[in-house]
Amino acid sequence: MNYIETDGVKIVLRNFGKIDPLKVEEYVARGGYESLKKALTAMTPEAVIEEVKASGLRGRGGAGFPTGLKWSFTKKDADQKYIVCNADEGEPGTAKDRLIMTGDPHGLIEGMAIAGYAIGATKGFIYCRGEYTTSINTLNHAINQARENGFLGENLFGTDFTFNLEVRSGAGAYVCGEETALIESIEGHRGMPRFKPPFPGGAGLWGKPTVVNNVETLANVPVILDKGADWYKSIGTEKSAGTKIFILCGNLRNTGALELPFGMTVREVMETYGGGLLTGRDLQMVHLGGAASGIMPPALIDTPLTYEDLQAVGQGLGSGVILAIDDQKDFMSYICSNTHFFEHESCGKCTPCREGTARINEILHRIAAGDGTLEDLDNLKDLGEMMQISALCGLGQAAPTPVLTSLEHFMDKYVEAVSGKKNEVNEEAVATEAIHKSYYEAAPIKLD
Amino acid sequence: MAGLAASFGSGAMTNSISEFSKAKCIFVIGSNTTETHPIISLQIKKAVKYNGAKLIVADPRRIDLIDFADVWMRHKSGTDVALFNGMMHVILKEGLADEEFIKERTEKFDELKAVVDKYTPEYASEITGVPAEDIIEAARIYASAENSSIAYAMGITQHTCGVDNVRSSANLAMVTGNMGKEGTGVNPLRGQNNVQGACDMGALNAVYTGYQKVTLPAVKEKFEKAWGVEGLSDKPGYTVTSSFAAVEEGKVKGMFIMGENPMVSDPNTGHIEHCLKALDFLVVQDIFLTPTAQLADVVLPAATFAEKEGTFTNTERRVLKVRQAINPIGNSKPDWKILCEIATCCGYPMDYANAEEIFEEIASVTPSYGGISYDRIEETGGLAWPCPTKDHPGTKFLHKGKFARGLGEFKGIEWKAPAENPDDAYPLILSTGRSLFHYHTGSMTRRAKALDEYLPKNRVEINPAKAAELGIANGEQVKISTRRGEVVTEAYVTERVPEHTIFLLFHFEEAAANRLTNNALDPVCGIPEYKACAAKIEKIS
Amino acid sequence: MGCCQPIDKVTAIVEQYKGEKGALIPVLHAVQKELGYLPKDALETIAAGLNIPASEVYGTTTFYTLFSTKEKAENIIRVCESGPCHVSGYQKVLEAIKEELNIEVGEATEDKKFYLEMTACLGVCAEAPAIMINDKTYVNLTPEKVKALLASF
Amino acid sequence: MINLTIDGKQVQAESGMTILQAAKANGIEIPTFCYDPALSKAGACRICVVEVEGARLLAAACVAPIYEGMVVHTNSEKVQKSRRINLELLWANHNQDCLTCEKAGECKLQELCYKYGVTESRFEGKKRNLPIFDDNPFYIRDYNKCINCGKCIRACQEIQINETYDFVDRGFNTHPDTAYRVDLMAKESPCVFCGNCVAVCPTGALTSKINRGTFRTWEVEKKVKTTCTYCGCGCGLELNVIGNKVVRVTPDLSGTTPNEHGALCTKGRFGFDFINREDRLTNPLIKENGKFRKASWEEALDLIASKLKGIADVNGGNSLMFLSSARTTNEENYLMQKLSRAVFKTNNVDHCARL
Repeated sequence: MNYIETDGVKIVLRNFGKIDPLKVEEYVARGGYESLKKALTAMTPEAVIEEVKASGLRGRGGAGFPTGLKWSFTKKDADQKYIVCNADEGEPGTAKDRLIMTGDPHGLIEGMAIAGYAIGATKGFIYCRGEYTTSINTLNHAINQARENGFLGENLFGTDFTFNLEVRSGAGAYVCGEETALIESIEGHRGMPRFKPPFPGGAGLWGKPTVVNNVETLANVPVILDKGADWYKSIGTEKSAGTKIFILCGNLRNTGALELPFGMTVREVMETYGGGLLTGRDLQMVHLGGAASGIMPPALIDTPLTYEDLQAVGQGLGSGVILAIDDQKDFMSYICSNTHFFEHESCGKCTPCREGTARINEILHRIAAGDGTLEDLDNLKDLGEMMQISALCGLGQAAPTPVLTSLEHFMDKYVEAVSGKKNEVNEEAVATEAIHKSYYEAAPIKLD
Repeated sequence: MAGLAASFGSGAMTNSISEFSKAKCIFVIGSNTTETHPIISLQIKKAVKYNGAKLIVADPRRIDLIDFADVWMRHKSGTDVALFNGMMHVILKEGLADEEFIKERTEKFDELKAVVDKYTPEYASEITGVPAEDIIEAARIYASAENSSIAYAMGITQHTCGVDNVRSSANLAMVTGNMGKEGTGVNPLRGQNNVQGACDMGALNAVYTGYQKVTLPAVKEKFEKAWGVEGLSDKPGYTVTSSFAAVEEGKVKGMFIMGENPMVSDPNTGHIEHCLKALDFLVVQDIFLTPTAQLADVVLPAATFAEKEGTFTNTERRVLKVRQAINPIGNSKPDWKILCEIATCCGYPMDYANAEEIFEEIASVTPSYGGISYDRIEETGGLAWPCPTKDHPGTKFLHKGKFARGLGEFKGIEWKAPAENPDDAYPLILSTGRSLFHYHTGSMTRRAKALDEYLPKNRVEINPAKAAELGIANGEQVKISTRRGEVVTEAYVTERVPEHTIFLLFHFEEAAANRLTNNALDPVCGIPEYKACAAKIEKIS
Repeated sequence: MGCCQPIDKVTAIVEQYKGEKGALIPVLHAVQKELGYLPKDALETIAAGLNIPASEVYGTTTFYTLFSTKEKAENIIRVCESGPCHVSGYQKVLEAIKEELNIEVGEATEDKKFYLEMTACLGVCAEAPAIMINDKTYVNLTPEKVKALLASF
Repeated sequence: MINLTIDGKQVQAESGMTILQAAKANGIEIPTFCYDPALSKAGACRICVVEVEGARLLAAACVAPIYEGMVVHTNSEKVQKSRRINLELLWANHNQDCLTCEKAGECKLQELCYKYGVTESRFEGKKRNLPIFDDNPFYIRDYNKCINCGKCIRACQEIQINETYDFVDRGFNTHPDTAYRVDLMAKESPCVFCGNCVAVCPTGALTSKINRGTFRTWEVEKKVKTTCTYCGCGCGLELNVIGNKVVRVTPDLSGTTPNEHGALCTKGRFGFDFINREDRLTNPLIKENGKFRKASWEEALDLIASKLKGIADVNGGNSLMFLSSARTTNEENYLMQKLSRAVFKTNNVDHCARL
């Protein structure tokens, strides 16, 4: 993955490229595991939670829930609790957790141990995408090193705190990025989300109180303890404290991942670090935040990249993807690739998502093929809005977002598509549809 | 049920069906529960799967319940007493007995101790073929659990030592104090839908309703008064099985059979046929022209349970309502109506307007049913006896605080070999039993389309090693013979049976297992030895 | 699975994980790594060994796209079709693979050397388009590059 | 007790209840598909969604707990719209052969489409296209009518505990099936054909095969609660009657029967077609010269009375044997022993308890 160097402050990528991730001593040499030591020897679990709360750290997986608050909601009395790291980085366009896991695995491990101490968990799991074989290998290597060096295991730093960590590999299911589906998957089941409540903090993995945090979230924690909540809060904006990894991709001159404080606008980031679009191209749209986030029209790209500013314009930060799409790309074809993704990744448990993602995809392919009607657009809106409020989990609730936001901002393109003549169909769209179709025909596997 | 009555003073299932799911240990012996009592097996499986209970199964066959078992003791057919004694030996030796219970609630413990003493796990293992360590583990699990329940069925009772087996199970429960509490007890799972009720109603040779002995003068007097007759007999009569011997001897000349099919259900069919044909007069009342009915002089058409009102008492002693759904088919009549008409024709008018009136009479002469009425059954869904008064809620489990007979009685029991053992001529043990898909003699289920399509014919289970030795392949026709007869059927080669045992279902009149079985009886209760007789099996070329 | 050897390997894997909580998915991974796919008798051995109902083992296996109950091929090609690869032209790369190997998506080459399927994001979006062959990810592909890549196998 | 408002009504409900339970306790019905009080909760079908004031999302009433001061609308415009779309989605992926479907009249999907006025779906398109599994004598599985409520799976896991099914595949292709997709009769299948899955299925996906095509559900005139005549469990069940015929068995869900959740075994559910069999005995028969002939009741009873009395008069009552039956009722067993004892003064009465 391309890494784009910036001048600003680095938190989760502070060690990226500066240490050999396979050498724990290099991490230690840069102050590694000092925060864990500080937490265990000089702070109560409550104080750790308070510090994280005060820092304003919010979940980096996409939902942006305040991390300290989540920790404080963990059920107090329980014989066993778990801290789980969500490393099922499946959001298309997202490649941030991979950077941390392969570039600075001990930063994550230390963050998890601190989180475990804060909530009273003695066991942690890192649930990593099955496709990320390098990350899994690196993490396992790092965990062994940490254990050998007394950063994991029993009586850490001479205290009575014990913490063990295990990596579990996913097996190809985007929905396992949803925390309860992830828990189901660790338990060895189909990754189908649970209804909430109970929330994992009350009854999670094997029914025990469990906190699930994203890789990037946890990687922030050692730095927060090291430099203090006030320092952390001073970075970014009031409601979006700290830094965020953004991934520039799509039709930009430069693509890659970079860590920036919250607050730059989409345009600034694309132009400063992405080098803008290729010569002669115009921006058609930005798919910001990942497949489950909104489609941003060029008119909104001066919005600052913060939770609050994006929310105000009906958009979301998601996982930090900035996918720029230029005017050479077929609009419907892109939307179709997105809806196809959700149909494929729906777990099938709840009706709105199982049936709804398939129907949205079907209607859009129909529109792309020139067979759509104006009623289809109304139906898409009805269905999408129903899914947003009625689906069981975040996947089904978010799946229609790109469609609904693009209907809002690009109605002209839809109208054009449904009123266009069939013989003027874009070749790219037809090709995409053919690929998707063959995919489905191959999908059901029947044993002889 | 004579065994339990002797030990506890009452011969029924001590606890209720729903309590199985509340037990922390269940010991199933001689019951293929998933097939013979499917709904009870759900409670057992639930206990194991969802409530953390331990399950011990003792069965020569690899029955489905073993999938749920913590310990499976594959004991040789007919060695149950030795198995029980072995477990009790371990319990006593390891100090796992409930001393206080033994002291407060039981008697004759020393007698038991004296016998059990020599049944070391090794000795018990020698007899039963179960590894000593399994006997030890089973004993520990059973004795250590918070509450342990024993369930058994015909696999325990259908032996010449059936009463010994039952009393041994009672010994085990009492030694560990697993009596008179929720989720404990000794629980005979009754095979037929109303076998408990038929016993409760005094359809037995020695007792009136509620097990009131015919030999007691006060009881005799009570019934004479209630029925308005004089000269009721105070001598026990024949049992089913002894009555056939009496027919042979010319002592019994007429027989009235209601809803029974001894030509298929009773051991040694050849002998039964001979006896039925020797009768001067045979009446059979049934819903179909069964093999037994075919031998009758007069056949009376009865209505099915769907065509009449009444009550059944299920295996947990609970009196349940049977309600009429349709009118009797053709000119058939409910059995009770036919019986009333026969009695009336014989000069003793019975003029009950409906089944409820009969039940009211039952309640009036039967203390344990005294508080039960149709109205109360409707209200509650069913009451378990004893329910002596109108305000009594019924009894979920028996012997709470005190046994029906006062103190529970231990009995030291030595193991005895089955009546007929394999020899050179008949080298295998033949065991018989039921399938989930058929019921008893099959007169109903063989006529249920789906059930008969699923299992249209009998088959004999034979172990793969034995089958290989005899050159028998799965699905091949084989002839099974015993000293009493032979049956041709299909071989089903399966690990379900141990090497020296073959297993045959008894539902099929065309391959009737009871042409083969032994009519040797338990000396106390007269139950035949269906579960073990010597047999041989040959391939038919 | 004509010979008894592979199933012994499955048994050994199951033994290694016995008693571990949530062992099913790690076991499925390990067995698939060993056998290349998850045949029925392997699943039966896993179900019996881990004491998990066969229906659950099978249901779980079919849920995850990385698990396969049928034999695919020596090398599995997964072409990313997510947004960034889409706008970076994965379609041309896919066409090149199909043309080179003469197979469609969901098919194996006749010599069972390659099997072609699609995948969601591989997490290398700044270097799209990307594909995975077995455990390795290849990025910044063009039709020419991918043809050369296939030739190297 | 918790105070809340449901559809404008101030109500009280027990703490720990779900919205569905609280509504039901107060006489408000909320439609469900995947909910069954006997089974663990799924929260999957989303047909029970309701509007909770202050919440961004609709809540699934079957799993959402109530809280003090909660304000719930079970039938608001938003809720109705969601349910209608939900039904349209299910309908679009349904084998729409209601005319000949066994379940017609008792189908939950049909009922709710009727109630919510869903006459067609705006989302017609591809459909699940699986073969119809007609692989056993007891029931037929047509997953093209399955709405993925998962109750069959849970019934087999939690009530029958044979664990025959689970969901297989993912997303749009998800449906219940056996391990390895084997037939129910295959040796790998733990199915024992209890039909507890059929009993909980809300649609025509799982239907009984016996009596298929012979009656419509609405023709059932009455359902008579009674006690099963197979084995000693004493399960409660309902005999469904048309005319003078028992056409099928449905579970007794009154909760007071010995069989928890109305569970039945294969015999109790599929074993009663013997009742109306052609070869039932319908008249008394008297044997003459080795052959039976039809007789009137009077003739048969007179013959029996005279023969029994004759034998007793000559040889004493003890020369008669009365075999009662563990399959008949208590009342009948009582009369049988009374007949032998009171009329013929013999204790020669017994039944097959030992067999």
